[in-house]
Amino acid sequence: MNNLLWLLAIPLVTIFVLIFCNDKRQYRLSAAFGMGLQLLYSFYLVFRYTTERSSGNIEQMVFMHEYKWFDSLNIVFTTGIDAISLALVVLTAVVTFTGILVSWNMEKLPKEFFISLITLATGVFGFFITIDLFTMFLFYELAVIPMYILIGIWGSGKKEYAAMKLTLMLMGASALLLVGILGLYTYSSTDVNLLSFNILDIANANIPVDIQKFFFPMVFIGFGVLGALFPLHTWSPDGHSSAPTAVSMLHAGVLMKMGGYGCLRVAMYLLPEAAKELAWIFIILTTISIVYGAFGAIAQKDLKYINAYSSVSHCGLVLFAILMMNQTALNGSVLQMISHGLMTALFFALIGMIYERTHTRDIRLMGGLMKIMPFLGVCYMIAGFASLGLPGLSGFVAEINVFVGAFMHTDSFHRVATVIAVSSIVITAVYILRVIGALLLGPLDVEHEFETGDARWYERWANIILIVSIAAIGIAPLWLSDALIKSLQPIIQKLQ
Amino acid sequence: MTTDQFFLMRHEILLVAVGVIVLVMDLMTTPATKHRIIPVAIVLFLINTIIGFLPIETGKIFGGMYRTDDITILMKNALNIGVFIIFLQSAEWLKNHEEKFNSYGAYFFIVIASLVGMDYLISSGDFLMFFIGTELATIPIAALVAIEKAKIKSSEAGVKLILSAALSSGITLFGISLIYGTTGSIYFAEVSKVFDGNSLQILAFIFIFAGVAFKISIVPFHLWTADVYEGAPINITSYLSVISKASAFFILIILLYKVFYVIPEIRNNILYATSILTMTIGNLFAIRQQNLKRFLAFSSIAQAGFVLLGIIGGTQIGFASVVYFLLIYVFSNLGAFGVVAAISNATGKENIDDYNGLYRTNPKLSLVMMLSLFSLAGIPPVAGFFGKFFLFMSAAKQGYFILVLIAVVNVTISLYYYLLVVKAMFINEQENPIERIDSDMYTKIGLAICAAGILAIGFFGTIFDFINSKAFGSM
Amino acid sequence: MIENIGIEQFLILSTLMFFIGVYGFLVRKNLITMLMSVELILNAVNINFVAFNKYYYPENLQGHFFAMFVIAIAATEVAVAIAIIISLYRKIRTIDVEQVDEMKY
Amino acid sequence: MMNDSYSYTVAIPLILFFSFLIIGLAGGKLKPIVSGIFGTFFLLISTALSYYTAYSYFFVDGKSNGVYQQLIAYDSLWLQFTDKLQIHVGVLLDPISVMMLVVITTVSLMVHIYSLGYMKGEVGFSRYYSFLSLFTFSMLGLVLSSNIFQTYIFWELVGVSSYLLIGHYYERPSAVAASKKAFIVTRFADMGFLVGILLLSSFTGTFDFLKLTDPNGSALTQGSAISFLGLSVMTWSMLLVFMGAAGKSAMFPLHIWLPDAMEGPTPVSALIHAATMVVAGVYLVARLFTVYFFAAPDALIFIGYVGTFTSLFAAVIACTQTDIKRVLAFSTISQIGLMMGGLGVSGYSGPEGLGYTASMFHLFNHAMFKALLFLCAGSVIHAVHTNELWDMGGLKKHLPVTHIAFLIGCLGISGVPPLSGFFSKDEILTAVFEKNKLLFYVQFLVAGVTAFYMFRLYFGIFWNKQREYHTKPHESPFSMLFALIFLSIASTFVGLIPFSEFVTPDLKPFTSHIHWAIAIPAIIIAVIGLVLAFVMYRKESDLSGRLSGSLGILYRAAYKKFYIDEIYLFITKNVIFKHISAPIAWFDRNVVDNTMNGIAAITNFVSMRIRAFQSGQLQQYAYVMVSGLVIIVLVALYFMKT
Repeated sequence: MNNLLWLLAIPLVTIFVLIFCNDKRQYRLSAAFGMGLQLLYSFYLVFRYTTERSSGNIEQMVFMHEYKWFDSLNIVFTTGIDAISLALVVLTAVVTFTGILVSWNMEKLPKEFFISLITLATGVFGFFITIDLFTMFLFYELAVIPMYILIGIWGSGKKEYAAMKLTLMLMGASALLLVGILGLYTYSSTDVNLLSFNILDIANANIPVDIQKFFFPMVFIGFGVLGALFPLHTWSPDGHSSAPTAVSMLHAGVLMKMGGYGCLRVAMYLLPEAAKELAWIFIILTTISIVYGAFGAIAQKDLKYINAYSSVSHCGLVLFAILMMNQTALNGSVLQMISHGLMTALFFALIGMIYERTHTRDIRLMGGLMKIMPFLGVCYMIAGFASLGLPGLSGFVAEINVFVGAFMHTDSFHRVATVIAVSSIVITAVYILRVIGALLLGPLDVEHEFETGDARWYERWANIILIVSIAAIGIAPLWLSDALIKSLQPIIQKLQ
Repeated sequence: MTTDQFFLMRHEILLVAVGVIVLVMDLMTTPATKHRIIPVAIVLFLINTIIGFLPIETGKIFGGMYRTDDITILMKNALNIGVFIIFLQSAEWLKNHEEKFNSYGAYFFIVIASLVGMDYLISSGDFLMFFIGTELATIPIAALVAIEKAKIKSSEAGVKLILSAALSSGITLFGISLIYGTTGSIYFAEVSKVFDGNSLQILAFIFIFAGVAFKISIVPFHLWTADVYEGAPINITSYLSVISKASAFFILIILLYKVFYVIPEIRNNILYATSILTMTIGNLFAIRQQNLKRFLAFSSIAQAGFVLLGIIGGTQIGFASVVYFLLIYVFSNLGAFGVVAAISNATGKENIDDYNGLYRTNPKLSLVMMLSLFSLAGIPPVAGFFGKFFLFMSAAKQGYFILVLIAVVNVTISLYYYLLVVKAMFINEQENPIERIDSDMYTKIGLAICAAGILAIGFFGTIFDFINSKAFGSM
Repeated sequence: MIENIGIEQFLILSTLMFFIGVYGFLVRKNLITMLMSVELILNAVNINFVAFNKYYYPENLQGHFFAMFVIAIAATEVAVAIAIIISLYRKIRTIDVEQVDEMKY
Repeated sequence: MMNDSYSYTVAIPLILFFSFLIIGLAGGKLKPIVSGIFGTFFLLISTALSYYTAYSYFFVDGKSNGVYQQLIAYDSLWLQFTDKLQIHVGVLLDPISVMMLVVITTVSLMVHIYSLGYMKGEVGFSRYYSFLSLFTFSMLGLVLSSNIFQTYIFWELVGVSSYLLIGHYYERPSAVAASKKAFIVTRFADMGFLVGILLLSSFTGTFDFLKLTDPNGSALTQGSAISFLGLSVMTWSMLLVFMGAAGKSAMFPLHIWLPDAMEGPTPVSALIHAATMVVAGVYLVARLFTVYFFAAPDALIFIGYVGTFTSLFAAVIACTQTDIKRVLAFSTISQIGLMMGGLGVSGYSGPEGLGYTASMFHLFNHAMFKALLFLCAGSVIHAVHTNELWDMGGLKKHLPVTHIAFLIGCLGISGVPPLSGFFSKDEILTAVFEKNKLLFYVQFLVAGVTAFYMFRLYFGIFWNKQREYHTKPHESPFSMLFALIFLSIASTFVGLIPFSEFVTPDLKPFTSHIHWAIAIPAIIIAVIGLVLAFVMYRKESDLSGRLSGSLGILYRAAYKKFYIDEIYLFITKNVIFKHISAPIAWFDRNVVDNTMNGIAAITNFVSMRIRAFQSGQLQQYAYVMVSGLVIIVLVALYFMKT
């Protein structure tokens, strides 16, 4: 039962079932059921994982299984998880489930919608549970492509343009990534017959530094684009703003995390020397994207754009933390991935719901919504506070980890970068409060008669699930961060 | 020489047999009953294909002029499958163009004849067989390309093909003659022994290379491709783009690594340059195309560029992945062509814009099309991904990282125009999309086979392992 | 009297023919003439084969055989080509190669 | 040191957290008044608990051999950075935290009771109470925190609850703007605070107050050595921490949010923006006093100057404002300035530490009488439905109780004996006098000005000639009056507490006595201010008008709060929004984005250009083919040569 293939099997079975469903209720019920099952299973995995660890299993990866695939090429589909990937798996399960709840009333081609959505999720799950680069890359692309269809068909605004741009930029990134992966494979062993894609094996091969320096940028940028690394983030605003709600949730909430995870697990872990030497370039870039994204968000008028830019800023923080290369910062980066995943999913869910009622996303046309949709309003406020790092919500825990960790470097370069990064908390506050003020507070705009009516039950549940998980991390972070720290040790040792 | 040796040529013999039978039975048909030949031919060919898979011993005959080994047999079987699918797809086309044919047997016979040429080309052991094979493969096809008497495009395509083919074979022959002059033999085995890479032989080598490159339509020998593909009847186009390409690739590998293996750096430099040119030019032209046949023509040029990456690796894995890729390529490309064929047979529409909103009316066709295009673009989890990945891998293993990078960037560009078609089918709307098409059973089966192949091949690693265990083991 | 003719002459001749053929193929506008140019090329090849065989490798006949095959195949090629050209001529009433450009870009 | 006998103190804040959750989640369902009762009830419990704590700490077992102990009543690991660097959430009991417990619970309780009447019938009544609970919870958590990061956490929480309460009337744009301003300004200060903490921790390697403030512990010596721009890193970090404190306590120039914060309901202003939250900064400095004193004396002096300047600055502005709540707000700023000044000049051990004691003392008294004043103002506004001073007058017969209470408050703040203000102010002045004459004179002046503007307010509201009100003003309901009476009594007598017996920097009690040499002049100047106000505002005299006219530009400057707001507005609107944010957005859309699109465009362009190759001309194809062949041959042969 602790065979990780379940995480792929459940979605695939769901898709299979969906193919044979033939009316709207069946679609959404089976989709919700499948993903709910997935969610439960991921919780079960957490339970199994903790018991496994407490029973004294100190392997780097647990629940390892190997499936021989291309024997002659020594390509073995290897699954296994540690706390990091497990946390992200749970995140994915949560976001996917809530995403399905949010798109409960999908009118246009619901069957195809759910199928593509779940395909996307499958890719992400696969990405997180695999520990060999070949399948990792496979799932990476598998996750990116449905995006095109999803945005293209169900999107809004200049959707074709956005979808194409997003897909091409991410695929272009994966081009770099592919070269990096092949490089890692080629140098994974001195004996040509022992070349391997397995991360754990490559970690043991000591790759010469100049080789690393050739491949590190490729891998890091390759994943970094997905992590919205300045200046290659421009797919994100358009993509997010034209994607349908659930897709924005999955994309900002989960897909962008694949970038951070990849940087951590591949770029940092497998190419540590190069990382140490070249980090400064990317530290500069990420510092820029933190502040840049935040400032960019201030000037936006469209809710989704605001959120897209804030995602740029927050994901910049993830990469920033990763580049700081010490336990606290890395821990912070993973926490930030999770917390940003949750809160940005919440944000996009709420934006979708509000849009359903107001038929506009322009904050200048809205106001005083708190009066007519208090539940959504409160949820939006909570999401906002989470993203400006209010203690007691997940964002704060992540940020302080990042900042404290980053500040442990005693040289002034890192310190200046950190202080600049810290300044983002103010800018974030500015735009978050601006939105809340313009959107929820103030007099109710009377020219637009908005469809009143607060959240429906499925919307309520989607929000509640997300908020509870945000608060849970925010109030009692210790268990999570301890587990993460333990799993981070191998990476940290390589980076020391 | 005994008969059982003679039966080493089982594939060719069977093919000839099938061809003759079809021709004979065709004589017995009347204009009213001539369409009955179609199922007969298809079934016969199916039988032939199946028999092809039966085990058979390998060896040389005619003093090494003709040789078979496991990999050639594998290749021939692949071609058989391809042609079988093409036959399935052409049934409808044949029925639609009744007036053009006073008998269908000719069509089948010509195709089979050309396929025989391919088979001989694949198992050629000397330059004579190589030459005969090439011509036997090309000339009948030229006739078929021009078969649509009503259309100017068809004859124009025929002219372009036959003339440029003649030129290229002339050049090849000149090269061969020089080889003969300098080495005193036309047998691959002996030539490879004597060949020492003096400048005259280099000249000869390049001439021969040009001839093959013409068949594969490698830049700069590719210009005929688009026009011929567009003009030819669509099934012939798919035949050209899949079958003849595959066999030409096969023989190219043989030439490069069995005959002219003593000049690696020249070989690699040529391959390096041409592969970059080929994929880039192919992509850049494909971006603008509206006519789907032309579009697929350029995309197939680009694909050829990718295959060269596998060849430049020059390793066991490299060749295995080339063959593997070709196998996948057969299914993917035939899938795409099959859909185009089905639609153009039913409506005569061949432009991308006509496909707007296709998914609403013909979901199955659009899905097959999408699968094929994704497979061509190399998107997981369909087979094309694995094919490309291994090609790049074998090149990377030899340290051609820059080349791989360029190639992957090209993959991204290609993804762009493949997505354009997907966009047309799934995203774009239009007032009057192509109405509901119900193709005949043959087409359905053909497409089903393609889809199954595209979906399945990637997941059975054993297929690749099998190819790898066979691939050019002798090198 | 062939003894006092060296192989060089043959080779020079064949090479000239080859390039004349290529040149003709590139410049002559008449499809039939272009076909003839191809023939020139092929014949140059034949001369090569035969000459090489006669002068360098008289012990076996590969060259001669090859030449024969080339001749035969050239014949078929021409046959098909002519057929196609005729069918084209039926439609556009010309065999000027420059008119044959309906498909481009 | 750990001490289990006090571990119940952790309940004091937690109770209120639960009340917040209950009221917040169930609030919609409950009848408003019920949730009000709920909140008050829960608060009552924790008030009782804190009184008990205070009693047993100060009078039973707080001391051991004459020194107050710093007790860790509760402690749990919250987050772990490294095995050394951890965030603990705990309860630290020492004189100041216990003292603050009393202050917060008392005032908060009064406000709760008061609001039962004041907020009656308001929309969002239960929302109001849940936020009050949230605030009280966070404030208690702040003062009890045993760990500087815990302080930061609750620091943010009080900030947010103040944001929520200021914006209580969220349909009023001004309220929204004010709450936003308050949050962002303090947030900006907190950034400094955070960086200060990071700096501090990275040198001392701990967040723990006990370790940090241990006078002969290792923490203080580290970092003092390393210097940056002439100041030791320790000084830098403490200055940054003070930045946070200044933000919360509205020190110049971060004071601008406080006057606007008066948009909130008046009881909120009384609780948050007079008595408790705004003194959090003072509390923080006091909490870290040891560090300041030993490791960053320069920073301490700086604080003294900033505080004193702010007190004068605010006092002057207060004289010109006409919105009674704003006047009180500025007076709050000025009083806090005094406290900071007191801290700034304080020494460490024995009577040296008078300044510290005095400012804590003043904090205590100020909480009482300022809360009282605000609540009175509230009751006045409740009666006449306006904040404008000049729309009031002659209310003393309508609102007798309020009138007396307000008078007590005024006397208290002006430092007229025997009311509480007198004692603490006297102590501050003494401490300052011993340390720094300049600061002394300034604060001495401030004392006079304070009396002046307070009585200007007093006469303006209650005496003067009767205005006509559309509804006849009436005295407030009992719940409000109860709070007023309670606080008046409190602020009358708390002054008699011998504070130096309890609260001292080195935790060793000492006895202090009134220094008449300084007290007498202080009283005199206060009386002068009083009389001046009497002369100017007792009757409709145009004296004030002429005076302000003659002062001209100065008056207008003060009236406009010296244009600080305008400066901020300029910076935020023009600099940040117009000249940073908008350009970045533009840059992103047009430069970064278009580069990406440009790549695509170039590809398309090239593919357009090269289409000529595919001319459809057979001979051209052949030409390309042959020339390609030739090129390859030439290149290959060339390579062979080399």
